[in-house]
Amino acid sequence: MTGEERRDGRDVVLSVRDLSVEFPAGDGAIRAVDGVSFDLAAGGALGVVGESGSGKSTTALALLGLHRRSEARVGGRILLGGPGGVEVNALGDEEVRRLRGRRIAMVFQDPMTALDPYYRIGDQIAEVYRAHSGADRRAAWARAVEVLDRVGIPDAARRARARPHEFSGGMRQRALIAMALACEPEILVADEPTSALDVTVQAQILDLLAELRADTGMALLLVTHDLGVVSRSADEVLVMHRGRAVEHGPVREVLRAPEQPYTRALLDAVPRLDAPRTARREPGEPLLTVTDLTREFRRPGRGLRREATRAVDGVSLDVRRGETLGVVGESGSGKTTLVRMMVGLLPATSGRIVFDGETLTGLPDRRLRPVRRDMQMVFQDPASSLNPRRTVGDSIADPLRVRGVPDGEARRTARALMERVGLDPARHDRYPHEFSGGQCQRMGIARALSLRPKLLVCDEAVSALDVSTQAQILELLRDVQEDYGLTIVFVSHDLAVIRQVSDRVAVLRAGALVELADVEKLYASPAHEYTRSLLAAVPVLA
Amino acid sequence: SSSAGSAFDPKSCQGGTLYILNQTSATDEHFDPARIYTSGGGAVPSLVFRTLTTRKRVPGQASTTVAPDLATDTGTPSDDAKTWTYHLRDGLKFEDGTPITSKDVKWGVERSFAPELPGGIPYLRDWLVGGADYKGPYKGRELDSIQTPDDKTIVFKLRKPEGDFPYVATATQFTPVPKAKDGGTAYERHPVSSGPYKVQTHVQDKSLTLVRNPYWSRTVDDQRLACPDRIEATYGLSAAVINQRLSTSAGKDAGAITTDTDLSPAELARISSDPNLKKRTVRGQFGYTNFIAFNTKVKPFDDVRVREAIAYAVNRQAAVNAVGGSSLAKPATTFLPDQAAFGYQPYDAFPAGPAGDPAKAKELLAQAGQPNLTITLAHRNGDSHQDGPAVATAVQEALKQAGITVKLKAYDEASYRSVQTKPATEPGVFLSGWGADWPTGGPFLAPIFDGRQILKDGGNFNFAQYDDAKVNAEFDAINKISDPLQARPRWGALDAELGRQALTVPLFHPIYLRLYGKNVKNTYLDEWRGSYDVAMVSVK
Amino acid sequence: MTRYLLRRLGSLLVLLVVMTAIVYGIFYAIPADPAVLVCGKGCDGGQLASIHHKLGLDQPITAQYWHFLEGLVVGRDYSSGPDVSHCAAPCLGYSFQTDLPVLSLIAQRLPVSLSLTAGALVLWTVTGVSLGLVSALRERRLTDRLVTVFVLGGLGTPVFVSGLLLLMVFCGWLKWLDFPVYVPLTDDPVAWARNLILPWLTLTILQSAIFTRLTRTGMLETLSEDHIRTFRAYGLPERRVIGRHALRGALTPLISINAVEFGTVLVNAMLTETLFGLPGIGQLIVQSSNNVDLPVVAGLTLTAGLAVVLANTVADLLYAAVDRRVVLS
Amino acid sequence: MSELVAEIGDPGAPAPGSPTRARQVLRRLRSDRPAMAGVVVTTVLVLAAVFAPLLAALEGQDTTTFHTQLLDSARGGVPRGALGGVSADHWLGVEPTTGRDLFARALYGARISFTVAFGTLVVQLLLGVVIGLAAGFGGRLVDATLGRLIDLAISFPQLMFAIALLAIVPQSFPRPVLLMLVIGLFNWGGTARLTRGQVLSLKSRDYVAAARLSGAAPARIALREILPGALPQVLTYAAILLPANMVSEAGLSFLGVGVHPPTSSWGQMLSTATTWFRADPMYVLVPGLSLLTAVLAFTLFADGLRAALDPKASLRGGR
Ligand SMILES: Nc1ncnc2c1ncn2[C@@H]1O[C@H](COP(=O)(O)OP(=O)(O)OP(=O)(O)O)[C@@H](O)[C@H]1O
Ligand SMILES: Nc1ncnc2c1ncn2[C@@H]1O[C@H](COP(=O)(O)OP(=O)(O)OP(=O)(O)O)[C@@H](O)[C@H]1O
Ligand SMILES: [Mg+2]
Ligand SMILES: [Mg+2]
Repeated sequence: MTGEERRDGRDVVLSVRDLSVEFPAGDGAIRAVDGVSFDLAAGGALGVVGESGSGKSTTALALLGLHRRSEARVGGRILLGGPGGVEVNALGDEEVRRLRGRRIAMVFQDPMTALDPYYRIGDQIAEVYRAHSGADRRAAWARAVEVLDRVGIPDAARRARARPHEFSGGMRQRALIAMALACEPEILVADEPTSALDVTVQAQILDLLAELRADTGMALLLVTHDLGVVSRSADEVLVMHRGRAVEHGPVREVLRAPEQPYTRALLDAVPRLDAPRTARREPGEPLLTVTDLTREFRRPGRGLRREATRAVDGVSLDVRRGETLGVVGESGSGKTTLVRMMVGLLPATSGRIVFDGETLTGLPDRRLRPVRRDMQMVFQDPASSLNPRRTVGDSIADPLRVRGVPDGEARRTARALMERVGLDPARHDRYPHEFSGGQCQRMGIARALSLRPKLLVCDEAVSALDVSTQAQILELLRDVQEDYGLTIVFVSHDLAVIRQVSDRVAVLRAGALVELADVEKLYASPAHEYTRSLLAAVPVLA
Repeated sequence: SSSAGSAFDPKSCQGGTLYILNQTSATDEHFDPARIYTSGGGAVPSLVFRTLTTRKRVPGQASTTVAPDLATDTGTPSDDAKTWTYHLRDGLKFEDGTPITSKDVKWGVERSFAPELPGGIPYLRDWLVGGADYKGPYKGRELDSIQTPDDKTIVFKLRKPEGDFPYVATATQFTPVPKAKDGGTAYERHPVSSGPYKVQTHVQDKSLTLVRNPYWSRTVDDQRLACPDRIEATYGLSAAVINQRLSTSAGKDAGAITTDTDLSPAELARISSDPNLKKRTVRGQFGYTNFIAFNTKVKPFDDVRVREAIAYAVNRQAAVNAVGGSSLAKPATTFLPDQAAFGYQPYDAFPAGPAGDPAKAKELLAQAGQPNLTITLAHRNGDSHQDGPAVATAVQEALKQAGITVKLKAYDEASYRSVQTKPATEPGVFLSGWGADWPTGGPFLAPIFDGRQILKDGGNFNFAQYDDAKVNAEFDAINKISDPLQARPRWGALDAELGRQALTVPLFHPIYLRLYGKNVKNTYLDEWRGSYDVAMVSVK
Repeated sequence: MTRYLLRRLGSLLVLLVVMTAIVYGIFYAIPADPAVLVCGKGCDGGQLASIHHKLGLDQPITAQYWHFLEGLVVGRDYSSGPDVSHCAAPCLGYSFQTDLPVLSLIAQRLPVSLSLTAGALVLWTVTGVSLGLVSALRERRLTDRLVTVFVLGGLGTPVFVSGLLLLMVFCGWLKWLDFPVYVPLTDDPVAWARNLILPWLTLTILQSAIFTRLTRTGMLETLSEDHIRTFRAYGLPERRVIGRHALRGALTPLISINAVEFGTVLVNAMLTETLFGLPGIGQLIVQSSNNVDLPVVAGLTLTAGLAVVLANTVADLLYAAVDRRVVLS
Repeated sequence: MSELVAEIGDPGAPAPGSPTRARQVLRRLRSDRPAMAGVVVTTVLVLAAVFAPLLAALEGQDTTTFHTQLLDSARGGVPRGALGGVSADHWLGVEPTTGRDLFARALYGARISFTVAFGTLVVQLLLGVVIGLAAGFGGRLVDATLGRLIDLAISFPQLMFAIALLAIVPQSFPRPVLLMLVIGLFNWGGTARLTRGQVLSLKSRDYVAAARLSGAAPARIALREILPGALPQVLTYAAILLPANMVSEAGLSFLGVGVHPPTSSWGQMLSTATTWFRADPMYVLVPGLSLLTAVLAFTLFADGLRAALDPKASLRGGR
């Protein structure tokens, strides 16, 4: 419907022509965005997809003139208000500033850091509102409460007094959207607004955006690497690849019948809830058994009173030799805490862990160290799981060195492992920041494999990666599991991914195990209400 | 206020406020007459505390003589100068109007023996009969060797003849203290004035304000003019700031003086090219000698040839320069300062010229079998007393020419005195200085060379630990003479005799050079203490 | 928070006991004899012995220390000659040199030192922050370089050099100011401030360097943070983005820097007081150290320790108040 | 799938043949002009200090010989002639009251100043970093104990301690080393706090967890994984500490507990020269400007080094 309106030439609020952005680098320049053109109509929604580094964020930032203070060179035309509107690139700094927020606003990916930690949320929203409306303090505060309420913050008048750290990730993202709404912009640019959030929260945020669009006629430019999100929330889609727009059209058409091979490959890589699965492996004996495992975190309260949070609450389960156990649950449900306790990185408050016949709970660190070679872990954030100040070769070889393997042999093994996980062993003396996220994750796997462990724990190992890279890593894991006879515990909040890799699935909620079942059974007929709501919230393609 | 040009007239000099800018307290650590130790009654203490006798407040030579103060004369000796009798003047009153009696003077002397009030001069303990064991009047005991037959008369009985007693009677220990007002250590919080000024406020080490004592007048005191109406002293200033303030002389500082800060070499260099400033300096000499001290109990300084070699090698010109050049010090070859009052007779036992005679020194060292001598010279770690690193390096460099390697060892302020005055810890060779408690040869030579004054437990100044019966006898003989003019030549001769033994190497006599504010008048120098007299200066 | 304060207090006690014990240990180790200084020039063994007895120096050092602690807790008696006076707890004893109660000596001088350091603290914080801000906003440009040179010049100039220069220029040469003397704030606030200008400046020149450098680094870091981008994207005026959001983030860590720098400040304040003749704690430290006035040195050590811990506690509390994410433990 | 890999490539990967890290740091440093100026000046000063005997011999002077004939004794011992006695024999003039050669003394002074400042820095960094690491890495008890130790270090009256050491430590003990210890022992608190803070934030990184999982002992983790990450911040702080140390040394000289005469250091020269700045400006300018130049040069260098060490330095600006 909006598509027709745009074609009528009515109500085009943003028109981009031949946009290019270049970053000077060493000897030449990186052309991050290369001749991108599109139109956006009032109330319309354009999804921009593409793998990491394809220029999505760079495009989004250019629309608000946010490259101004950097070395970036922006070319082409950005017309606000459609053809004949103001040209963003031609305006002075002050004029652009006045456009921002009022006519075009932006929501950023990471809600954790996008708000000022020192000020009350209501004040931050009011401040932005006042900058554009000239309203007095009281009116601005009232407006802040109003928009917070509008985006569904319960008890907005009170919660407006909270500081960002008192909000959950989802609430912060709502607050940011509220900030964008405060000045009623014509266009909202949202850069990965939900990738840091749980499926359930993601669904709520996407619903909110759709609702606002319908109510206020605001146009939405939605940047994401999640095709599910695009299919759920956008009318049109623009596929970017290496800075170029490779395909552009109505969502349904593009997703159903992609014209470009790149788009097709992208679609193929998306894990689906309805995709066929390879047959599950025969489970063996339990390798790891946890009984009644509990972990409390003391939260220092005011005065002498202290509260304890139960991050994991009486979980009992076993992991069988050779299987992959999936662990799902929304953010904060205790997944990470549980698996860290399993490998002994975090002491349990109570409960028992038996690994390979040996009781680990209560062992001092010194006694744990020899056992640890059999349990390794792959972490969520590829960037922080490798020491930025050590070469990747060293990072992979270090565990061997710790075990007393001579340096030469450790290096040789490291290079062999790099080859095994699909990396060029010649680059072993480079540093992590010279590699992409996907490559770093491969390195993390290589390091974990170096000691030939029996158990491999992957905590959100693919969540930070784009779909195509994700697919490659999952394939790699499947391969090494067979080669090395590994047992895997795979943690993710993405139900589609879990389905694809797991033999059995454990569902956590608020620290407690609500369901543990074979994968087919769980997805076909979830026993627990909570599992059902999780499944319902997953965005699906087309 | 007055115009700077008008001449000083004692009759019309009264009025105004005088400011004193000092580094340390002008009244010693304690403003208690029992504990003060200053020559001739001091600059500020003698404004509040009159004593039996006092220094004669006139310019020039005559200022080294004693004048009567509370007493009618400078004292009547009898019994071979072992008994001294004083009579008080008429009309003397304390700041509260009560008359001053000889009992008050006796109490003042007695309380200076109390262990609670340490400090003060050592002579009374040594000289007065029974003084060695006396522990002060607070436990009810009197000192019988001080007698007060009536309210006006006081008699002192000494253990041995002391012709210099009138000089000692200038010390603040001879000031009257009313027994009724004596609170022991608390007395200094409000000492009762017998002089022209009384204490208005006093904060130890910080500030002192003196105002007129209404019961004092020039009719009962012919030794003080007491021109300013008010005197305000500030302590704890740095030397650089004091001199900077005096040279700028702006506002109140126009009426300011300092009683403890000399011009530094750097300031001197600047002032000598500024005639206006030059006019406002006062130059004086306090009988003082800076010298190298030897501990003859330590090898190789037991060998007179080694000591002589060092005496020859020393470059006095360099030492003088180190403390600021010829305007701030004179090279010394005698131990006695070059002032007639001390009995000074010029001599140079080891003539080497101002730059030293390294060749002669080498020769003596060879004779002593010490051709490659290495010694450690101890010195203070600061230059404030002119026995610090500056002089030490000058000596070091000079001795190098004679083939002597000098290592330096610095002591901090606190340790230096303790270490050198205790024979057990005394270094073999070190920098020291000696000033006279009054301007005669006795207090200058006796503590350093009288063998009976070697104190094993500390407080020793006979650094060479020199004990010669003949010399000791000569000290006793001269002490019997109560006429200074007769004593002088004997002191001079004794000094020359001692000088030949190279027990010390005299380096230089310091010269005092001080700045005063634009409006300050009658700043004549005084040869007793080498400074102007606060009781005589005027700001009007 | 109560728990936090209690713990702080406990550790404070331990700290103070350790520190004063070290002072007594040092005193024991050095050859200086305070009695020699008390006694004056012509002092013989007998007199020294009686002064040793009077000052309690004839007792073993451990006993002396014990009496010191005792005085703190239950008070001590002291003979003044005619009578005996009692010094009630917490008694820091009497100065060897001046016979005055140490507590009153310190109390008398504290206002001077507080005036000096508190005023200078404000000044160097303001100067440091403004220069650091300018420097960060003009990163690698001429202004930045000039500020760097200025700041490092200050950092490389000892206070006794900069203080004297200031004195000569402002009081001696230009005569814009009188030579500083300390006037209590309660007597005349204007005179108080006018007299302290130069000492404040002297300390500021040195200390603001550190603040400038740290503000600059802090600003550069916060300016690259996400929430700054948020406010820019919402069209907040740059003035506000920097003044309200970037600055706040850059400044918060500076609170604890003042506490960490306390030792340096103490030494420099001491030198400044000595130079300008301000009758403060610093001067007392120099004097009493030079006189081996043990009770005063021990008392000052206690005071300094107390001040440091107080400064740190206040810094922590402030930090927690400014940054609500911080929990005291 | 493999076709996709080929096509997508590795966006984060650098072009083939790009320099490794050390070379990158060097290259960044070289392109930073002020930093290079800093390096050049620092090098010149250090070389001058190292070759002090040679340079002094070139001038034909030493540090100790008195030249009394060059002084005006009546005027406080100020050097005769212009600019504090600058002449063909004495390139920077002579010292008032002694006539010792200033050029030679400044050169030799540089040796002491640099040695003391760097030596002190080493003491401070060793103590600060080790204690900071231990506090950040150890348990709550260790942290609290070390925290109090830090309090102790920053609040103790230094002067008292300096005077005591002067009296206790034997004469034969080299004075510069003593100075390093005295200054260092009291000024490591800041480094310790900084290191502790860095450790606390680095400790929670996943790569530390990975190292623990590989069975590495705590000491190895502290040294290999945490320390390198904390160093750049510590380096920045060190750049401030260095001049501060030179000034501290000057302060101790001012209080009479610095290097032994006749040894010179810039701080010692400056502290004795202060009062001379009107009578003989040259005397103050020589050590003053030397100190200032060294401080500036070193800070520029350290600034550049920190920027170059920052792995994300090349991305600065835009985002
Ligand atoms: N400030 C900059 N300086 C240099 N290169 C940059 C800068 N910002 C982005 N780039 C480069 O531009 C390209 C596009 O980056 P951009 O952030 O737009 O990608 P993206 O599609 O948003 O990726 P992601 O999904 O990971 O967020 C990348 O190769 C990136 O390295
Ligand atoms: N070190 C800690 N101190 C205090 N509370 C903690 C700590 N670590 C985790 N928690 C709390 O424990 C709960 C579970 O956290 P956990 O990290 O295990 O969740 P998760 O399921 O892994 O979440 P996510 O999907 O966001 O990674 C959360 O409420 C969290 O705030
Ligand atoms: Mg992006
Ligand atoms: Mg997690």
